[in-house]
Amino acid sequence: MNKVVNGAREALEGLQNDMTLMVGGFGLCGIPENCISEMVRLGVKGLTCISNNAGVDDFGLGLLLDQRQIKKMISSYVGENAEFERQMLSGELEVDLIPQGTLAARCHAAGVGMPAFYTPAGYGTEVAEGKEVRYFDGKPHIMEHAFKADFALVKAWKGDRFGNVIYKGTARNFNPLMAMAGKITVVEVEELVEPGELDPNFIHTPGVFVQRIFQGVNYEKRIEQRTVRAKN
Amino acid sequence: MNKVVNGAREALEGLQNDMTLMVGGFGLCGIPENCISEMVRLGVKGLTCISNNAGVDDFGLGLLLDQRQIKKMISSYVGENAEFERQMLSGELEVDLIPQGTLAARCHAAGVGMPAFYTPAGYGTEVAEGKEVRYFDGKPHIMEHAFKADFALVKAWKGDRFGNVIYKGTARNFNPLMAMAGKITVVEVEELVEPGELDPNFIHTPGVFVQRIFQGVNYEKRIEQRTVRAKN
Amino acid sequence: MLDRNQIAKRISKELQDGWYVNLGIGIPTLIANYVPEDISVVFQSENGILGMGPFPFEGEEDADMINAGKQTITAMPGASIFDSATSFGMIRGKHIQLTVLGAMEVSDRGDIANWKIPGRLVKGMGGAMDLVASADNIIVAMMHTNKRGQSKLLKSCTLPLTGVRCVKKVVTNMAVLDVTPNGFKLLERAPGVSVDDIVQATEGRLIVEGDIPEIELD
Amino acid sequence: MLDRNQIAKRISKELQDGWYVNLGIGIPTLIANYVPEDISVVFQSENGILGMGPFPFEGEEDADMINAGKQTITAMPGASIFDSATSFGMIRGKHIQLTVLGAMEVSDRGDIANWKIPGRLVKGMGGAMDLVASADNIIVAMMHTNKRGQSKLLKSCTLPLTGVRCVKKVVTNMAVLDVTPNGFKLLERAPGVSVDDIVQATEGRLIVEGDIPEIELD
Repeated sequence: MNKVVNGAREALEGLQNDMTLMVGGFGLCGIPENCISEMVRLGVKGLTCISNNAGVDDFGLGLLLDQRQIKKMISSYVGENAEFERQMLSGELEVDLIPQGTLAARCHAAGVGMPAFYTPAGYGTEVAEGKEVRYFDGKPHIMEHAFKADFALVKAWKGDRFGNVIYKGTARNFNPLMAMAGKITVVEVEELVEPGELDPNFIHTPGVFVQRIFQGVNYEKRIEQRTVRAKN
Repeated sequence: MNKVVNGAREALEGLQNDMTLMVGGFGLCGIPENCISEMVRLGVKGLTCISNNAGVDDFGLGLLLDQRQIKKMISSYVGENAEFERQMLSGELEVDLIPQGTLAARCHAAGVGMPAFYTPAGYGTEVAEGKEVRYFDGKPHIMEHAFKADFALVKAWKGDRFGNVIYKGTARNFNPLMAMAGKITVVEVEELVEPGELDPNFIHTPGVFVQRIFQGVNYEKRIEQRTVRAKN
Repeated sequence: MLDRNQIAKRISKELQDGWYVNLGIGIPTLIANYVPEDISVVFQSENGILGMGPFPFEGEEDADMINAGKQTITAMPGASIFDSATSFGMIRGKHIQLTVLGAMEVSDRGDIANWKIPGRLVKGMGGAMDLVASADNIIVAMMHTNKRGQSKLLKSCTLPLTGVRCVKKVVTNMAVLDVTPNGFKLLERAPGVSVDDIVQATEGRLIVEGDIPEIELD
Repeated sequence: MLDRNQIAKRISKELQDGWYVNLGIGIPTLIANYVPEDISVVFQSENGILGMGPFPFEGEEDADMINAGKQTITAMPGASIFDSATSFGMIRGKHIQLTVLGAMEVSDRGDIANWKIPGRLVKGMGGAMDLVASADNIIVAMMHTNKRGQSKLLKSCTLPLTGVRCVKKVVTNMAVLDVTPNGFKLLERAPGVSVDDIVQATEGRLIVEGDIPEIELD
């Protein structure tokens, strides 16, 4: 068993216009930088991206927005870049804003074969419009559905050729959830290791969920809000 | 913050007759031996136990069955002990058999505040009787509800006084799910460590889910089916 | 009148030993600076960490360690890291004892609006809708009135809602108020602010009973 | 007629390189002994491990390492361990390419009964209902007839069902059959077993088209 491919180009084979993608990361933390660059190079258009955020003007999904490759964003928080705002206000870009926990749960549900579930998040708000409302223990909940995605693009720390991976720090975020949910899950890692090097007891994403894995290159890992305190 | 209590007696304070408990473990692997012994000593009666299995005649939940402390078992697979069979056939013991994945998902759902979800497991069988059926993508699913439990009794490998814990090998099984789901979650560990000793990146159950933790004693860790191959 | 830091300091008095706490962006973030020394609380950041510590020392920033505001952070001893589904599982599952959020409007039934102003650019609700729909204990930290002097404590919210009947307490620059079935109940007033000032600045139903003490900050 | 080991060996020919496979108790367990040398498959045990290896050497048993049959096991390099919810998440989410189960009865529509006999002690379905409701590729390994010589391949199951319309293939001591919309389709027959023998031993609708080859085991 060998899921290792030779870089982003091979990893994204089959990625086509108008597909739906899950893209891991929170802000610019834990985003699949190599896959994003490759998509810019490929020039695929009409993409629907399920991703918590939409990058900044010159990094992350902002690079795809800049080339007008994204038709629709499904996110919980966006608009940290000017081109995004312009496209949203002009109507070029569809934006579906959903609660962050619901976003996470809909990815997870897709991965674990649960087509629908009930959550209290969004009840009584415009998020609930058109959705089934149901009371459990006297409390209103709305029904939400699992996502579907042609590709899930995931960034991890280390992984082996069986596709077992671990994440580092809060770069974990949506990545393990999306890894479970893609029809084709692509993981780019900072370090490819041999099977057996990762402790079976501490695997974040078991290889069964992963179809393709490769060692990424030239990670920039940009920091959005550098906040520090002075050493005295 | 210190969730450490001084052994099983203190950990089970407030446990009363007729309560509903989740009890971790798969077979005899990863069961909370100290808590079970303490319940025998306490003599609490009328318990409803949510646990994948029901122990054997002289170990695990079998010890509680022997003292007729259990009113109802909610499990996926039982009957590996004679006293269980006798009580079930005589009608002394109520038994609710549910699919193993549904058992796991109902624990998980309780922990993460999802009151209900849809699963294909059990459709068309007696498990689905009286339950809502719904089609997603043309495939029938049944609605299942989150459990509720007064106590969750969990066995882990190592834990710190914040309640962060890790499990070892397949002794993990239902334990992390139940840990998330108890009104009061009690964890017994083989080794209590200082906060900071467990790598934050590899915690199986974050302390937020745990109310009480203690270092267990005298673990027997009995093996149900000792299968080996000869060394040549 | 309280300033932003004083609002945060007043809310810090609500903290209890052993609580897990989620602080929103803005004034709520400042609360971490005022945790009483004799208690220990654990801060959750909903992007996936419990036990968030202070900002890193200069030069020690780690791009893989950020909070929900995308700021670089550190982890305390005993911290744990997890994925976003588990993080919101903690929230929906009511494992977090206190959530403090900012708001644009709060109604006297406890509705909150803090994510969208029609006609303006909408950035999204982030985790706010999950937080307010789930937590049993929600405190709103905000100014009592907007820049035009209009009350933000209303009979009904005029902006799109983030959640309904969820806010338990409001701490503003003028007052501390509980949300009760009969409206806002005035508990404390800021130094130099009269009950009359608060009545004037509150559009929603306001209950004033007996003597209203001044907010104590120390 | 095939014996239990030969049934397992025949099923092992269905394995494909890179597949994740869940083997039930009984005959299915034996399949692990016959994986062709030129392919690599990963065995899942639904109590929470992928990459299950052989039994441990004597003296190296670990009470914390068991399979769903509660037998002591080892882990292969590249194994991973996870909780029961994740384990059945893999199953429901269709990440497991092949499930092989034993059965008491199979119907010609692909219904399966393998967990309960009314009047006898019921031990429970374990993970079987999740497996059959979820997997796209389910092979049943069983004897063609019961001890009284009655067919276990039926028009309709008489026992309480484990799952409906889910079985894709049946391998028995007498034959290999696909489950099609029109019933069992005979693919191969065991050495020494005639088509007529199989017709006699099959109560459900049986399709026999053309020449039926003998099962090849090597």
